[in-house]
Amino acid sequence: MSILVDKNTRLLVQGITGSEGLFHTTQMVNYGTNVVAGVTPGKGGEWVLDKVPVFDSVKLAVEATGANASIIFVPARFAPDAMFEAADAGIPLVICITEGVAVQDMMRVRNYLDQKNVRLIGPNCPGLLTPGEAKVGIIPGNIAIPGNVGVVSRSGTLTYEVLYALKQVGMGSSTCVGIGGDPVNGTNFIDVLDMFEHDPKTEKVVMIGEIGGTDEEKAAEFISSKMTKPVVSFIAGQTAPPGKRMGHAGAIIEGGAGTAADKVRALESAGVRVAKHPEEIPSLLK
Amino acid sequence: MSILVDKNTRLLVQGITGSEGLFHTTQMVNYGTNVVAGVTPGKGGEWVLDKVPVFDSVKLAVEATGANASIIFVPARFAPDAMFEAADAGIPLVICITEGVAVQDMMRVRNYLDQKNVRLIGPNCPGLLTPGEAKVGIIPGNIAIPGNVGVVSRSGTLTYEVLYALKQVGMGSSTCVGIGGDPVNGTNFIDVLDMFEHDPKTEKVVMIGEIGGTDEEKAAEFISSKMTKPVVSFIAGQTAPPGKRMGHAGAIIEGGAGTAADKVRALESAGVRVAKHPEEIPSLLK
Amino acid sequence: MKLHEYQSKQIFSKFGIPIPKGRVAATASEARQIAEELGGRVVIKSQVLVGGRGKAGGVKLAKDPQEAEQLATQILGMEIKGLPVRKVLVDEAAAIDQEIYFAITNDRAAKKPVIMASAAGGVDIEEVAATHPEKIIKVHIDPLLGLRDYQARDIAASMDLPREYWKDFGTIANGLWKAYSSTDATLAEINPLVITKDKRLVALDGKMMIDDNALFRHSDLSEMRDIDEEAPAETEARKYGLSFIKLDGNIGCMVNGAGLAMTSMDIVKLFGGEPANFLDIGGGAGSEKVAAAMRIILSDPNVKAVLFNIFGGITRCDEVAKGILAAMAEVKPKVPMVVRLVGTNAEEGRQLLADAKMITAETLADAAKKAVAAAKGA
Amino acid sequence: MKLHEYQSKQIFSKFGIPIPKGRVAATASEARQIAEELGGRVVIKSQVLVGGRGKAGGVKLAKDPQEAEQLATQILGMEIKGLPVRKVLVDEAAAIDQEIYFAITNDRAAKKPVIMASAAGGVDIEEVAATHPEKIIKVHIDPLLGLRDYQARDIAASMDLPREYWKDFGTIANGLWKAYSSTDATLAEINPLVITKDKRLVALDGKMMIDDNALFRHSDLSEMRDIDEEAPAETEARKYGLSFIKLDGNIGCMVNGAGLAMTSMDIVKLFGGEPANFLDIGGGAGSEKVAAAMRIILSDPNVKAVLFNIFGGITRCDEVAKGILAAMAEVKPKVPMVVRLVGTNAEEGRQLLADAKMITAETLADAAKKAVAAAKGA
Repeated sequence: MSILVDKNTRLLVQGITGSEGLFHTTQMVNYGTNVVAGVTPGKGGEWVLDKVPVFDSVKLAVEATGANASIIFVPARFAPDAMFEAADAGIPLVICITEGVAVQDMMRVRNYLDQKNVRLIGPNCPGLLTPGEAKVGIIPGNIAIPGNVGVVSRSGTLTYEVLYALKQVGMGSSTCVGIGGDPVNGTNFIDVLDMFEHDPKTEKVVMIGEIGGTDEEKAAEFISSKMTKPVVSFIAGQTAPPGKRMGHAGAIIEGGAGTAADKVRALESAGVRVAKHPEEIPSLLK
Repeated sequence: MSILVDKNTRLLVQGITGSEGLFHTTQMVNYGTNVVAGVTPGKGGEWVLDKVPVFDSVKLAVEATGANASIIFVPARFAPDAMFEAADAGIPLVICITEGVAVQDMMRVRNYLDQKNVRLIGPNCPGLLTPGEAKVGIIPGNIAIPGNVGVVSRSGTLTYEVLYALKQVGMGSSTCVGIGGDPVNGTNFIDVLDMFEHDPKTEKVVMIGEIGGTDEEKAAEFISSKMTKPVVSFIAGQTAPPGKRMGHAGAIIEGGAGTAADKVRALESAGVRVAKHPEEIPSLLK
Repeated sequence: MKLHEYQSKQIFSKFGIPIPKGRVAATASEARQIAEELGGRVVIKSQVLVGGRGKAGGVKLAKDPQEAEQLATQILGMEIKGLPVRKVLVDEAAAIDQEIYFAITNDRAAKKPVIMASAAGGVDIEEVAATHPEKIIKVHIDPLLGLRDYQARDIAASMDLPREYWKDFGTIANGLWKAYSSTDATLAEINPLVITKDKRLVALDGKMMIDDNALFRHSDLSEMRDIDEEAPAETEARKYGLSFIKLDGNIGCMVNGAGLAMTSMDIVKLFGGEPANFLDIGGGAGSEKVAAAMRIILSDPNVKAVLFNIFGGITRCDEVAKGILAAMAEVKPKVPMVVRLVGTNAEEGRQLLADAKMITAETLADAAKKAVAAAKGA
Repeated sequence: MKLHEYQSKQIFSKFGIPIPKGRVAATASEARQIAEELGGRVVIKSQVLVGGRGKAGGVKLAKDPQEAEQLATQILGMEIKGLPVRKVLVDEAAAIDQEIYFAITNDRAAKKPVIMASAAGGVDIEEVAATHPEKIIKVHIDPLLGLRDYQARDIAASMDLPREYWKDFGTIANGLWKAYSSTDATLAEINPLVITKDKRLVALDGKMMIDDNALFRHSDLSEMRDIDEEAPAETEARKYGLSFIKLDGNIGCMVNGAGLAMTSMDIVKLFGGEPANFLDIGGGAGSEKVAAAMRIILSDPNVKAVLFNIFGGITRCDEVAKGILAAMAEVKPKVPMVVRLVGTNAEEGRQLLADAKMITAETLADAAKKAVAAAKGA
């Protein structure tokens, strides 16, 4: 068992012939992920790695291969269209790795995908890893082993640190979900915490947050009211300078929340143990 | 019993202080319709007919009066906004009388209202009449009496002819629904036929169509496959000249359908008796 | 409102769709001058708001400016389906490899804009649609989201358009969507969109229709209306917001509501008469509008009788009666009039008309019969 | 990207929002000339991309052109929060009756644009938000539908704006929505929107921020960037797509991923060091980008040690190693370097760096400790 992706996931790669797409498709295939198709407009009919057929459109790829999840590696200015295309082709799970998608585009994408009940992970995220079953993203496969720890994170490489630290002490994870750090994204902490709470394979949860926004605060509320499984957390940016503010409006809309100290306080009040640095997490899980 | 509106309908009038809004509000109130509120931006706090409070916005009107249906009399260029406003305020039934709403506006309105599960009647329609209970629109109240005939029509004044002809021979109607003749509207024949099929008060149905579009053809299919109650019809425009065509695209999109003869043929094949002129309808219902 | 080919193509060009070089001319010497500027072969295309002008000889190829002048003289002297040709478009001629059909219009059943495209474009597209509907690709556009780039690619792929043209086709699709949506068009059609022998995509012909109900926000487009192409009565009718179509019969009809207006025509015909027009005064017409409607009807010398059929709802019968009286005082009609008033304020209306010596009727059938009889008796 | 007040107001004006008459000046004599053209009293406003300029004395009222010149001289000589004032906006002075706050920004929690408005506008709006949140009206906008007219009216009504201003407020709201949506803004703020004593609504001050990720479709806005307002290192970083913020410490940090970059700073501090910068090379950085990052770090004379912490995912450690080597060959750094490479192609990366005499580390904590020690030893 696992959440979101497993051995039965039939994965499509949008942007499969680009340099990133091709590199990570190779990694995913080598990991054992069931990559059934790729899409690059204008390259339909080609093959990747001698085994993955390339199509001109998501619709054609889905018709031919029954793909039921799609991962997006296309450049930022084309990524919104790729997400719309996947949603319109009926794909229920879309993972967008692409970094730098414009925020007004993302608001349109998110509102449209919600209407279609499409689950979006990302953008600007490392994707998903269910160790031993499926790697759907860019998390290096060799840094994690199967286990009972569910990992959810807003940060990319910081997630790798945590998985790596867990592996060093022989701890494995059920599924690792990188939700991405963009202001408007597809899936938030609460969505994933809820999945972990209902996943029989997951016994403990690690949540990796960072400064900005109020997702961690909301997660703390959710943990204290809805979760029975223990949660350990780390919040990045404790020493970050206040940085460039979004004028008055940013302060008003978030009501002064969003600092690392606020988040740590909220999480600790919810019974979450918060690590001082990522490598401290394994000991807090014991 | 009846469909869509009855004595319990709490009606809001958008554009209540305009000349049409005021005239027909008076008619509706005199008929006994439960008009609970009106909206005219900038006139909140006034009263109409010494009994209907006017609000600046639909939201305020709904909060204050619990209105659960809205009728729109505002000019065409403001009507789309009025429909969005009613939908966003949570009103589940919106009747738009206004004629001349731009069709691209209506496509946006219809797609948005569908997302919100709002039932829209019209635009460019005479509205609803449940004789003896509620007049929600501009159908003259004195031309129809309560009875067991459900009437649905794309045409305004032609509907009056039919109700009037029924009344002349002592026949009454359960509810009369004017769905309007615009190319893109809120409710079509099939929606209303389905409601009549399930309405215990309705025993027979009159459907009044006209040339253009393919709604009558689709209704014929629905009648033959789903309806048990007898349907009588009239199609206006049997002698109309082909008129001004919408280029090639219009012909292609509708595949040559839409003439009166096509519609009559489809309906007669579905077991519908089609009248030669509206005043012939009562005899076909007997 | 229909736009001319040259107007449609100007709009296309504004949104990045490639069109042939060319200009419109009102005289043969202007046409010659344009041909000189363009150099090479040119096409002389009559600008009239009806279809089938090619088959009627309204489109000709000229090999040089001199021939351009000759052909322009000839075409500017033509009538096509009753409409005199007042302008010609002089376009550089294209060497054509393939003709594509490409349009955006409203799909009333789907409540969405729809793209239609076919690799088998050109003048016979309607026949293609009838005999090989699978050759017409239809893709709906979400009206809240607009055309997506991937949709344009899907269309290009479905048409088997060679990949080298996909990028340009995407630009054209995006331009056509913008042309359609920003002008409140009901139709934006390129037929043909050609692949030239030198491997370019060019919109060789264009047709746009604009939603009259949306012209309030497009004053620039309203000015494009070519009133030379309308019967004067229709221009006058539009000025008053009346929906009017002239027909060949002798019974003038004034009705409120399009459905009832068509029905009134149907019944006139059912009882042996011939309607002289379709005229819908619309909902809530005031007396001024009614008076205008009556003047328009009576301006037709064929009219031997007039049928008024008003079933008041949003329209009030007393307002209609006032309009009839005002127009009668002005025009002093000599033909018999049959009037039927029912519904909102019908009683008040009838009282106003009591002294006007009009034939009254109770039912629709009765009114039609009386009008037919009156027209025959006159 | 932040825009200056004068740039923001130019955009507002383009979308129909009334702004005061005025122009920007780079010298005191220009300011005097503008004041002469405007006549009457003028406001001299420093154009710097930081808040609080009013409280810092960067906004002054001048009664005549002579005083305008004096005050402009004074303000153009100022520094506000470390930024030199290089331009002033000279605006006609307004007689103010009421100050309104009115902005559109992104609500990340709601995933929608949000309008915020308050009848208690002006410099103390943040205090109002903190102490009287009920005085701030928030209305979300459907991103697929855009701002609806009724929403603008609802806001006007909720603010108790007198009805005589509703129509103009609607125009301004619509203009602000267009300014926000057509520029890919993350913020479009009018504060204050004033009611003048002669009963007009005028946007007296404006602030816009543009989404850097959307600048690819706004070349006109990209040109508005004021690089005078940035540290040169930040300008250089942006050129290479690096996210860089200079800090006051002495340990240069180069990390991939914002979260890991912040964490690396956190750990450096946890073990007693002070980071010299935040630097995220982003995902999938190639060697050229890495070399640029290294040059930027080493251009800071405070830097006594450099910490490289790369956990390869989309970024490949061998590419990073190549970049480090390229930069080292060029810059020939004299400070110690601590490098930690883990993840995708880490082994290849380590091999490439084997001869480069760098301090290597296995864990994050280890790397931070070694960097802190190296900086102290240097």
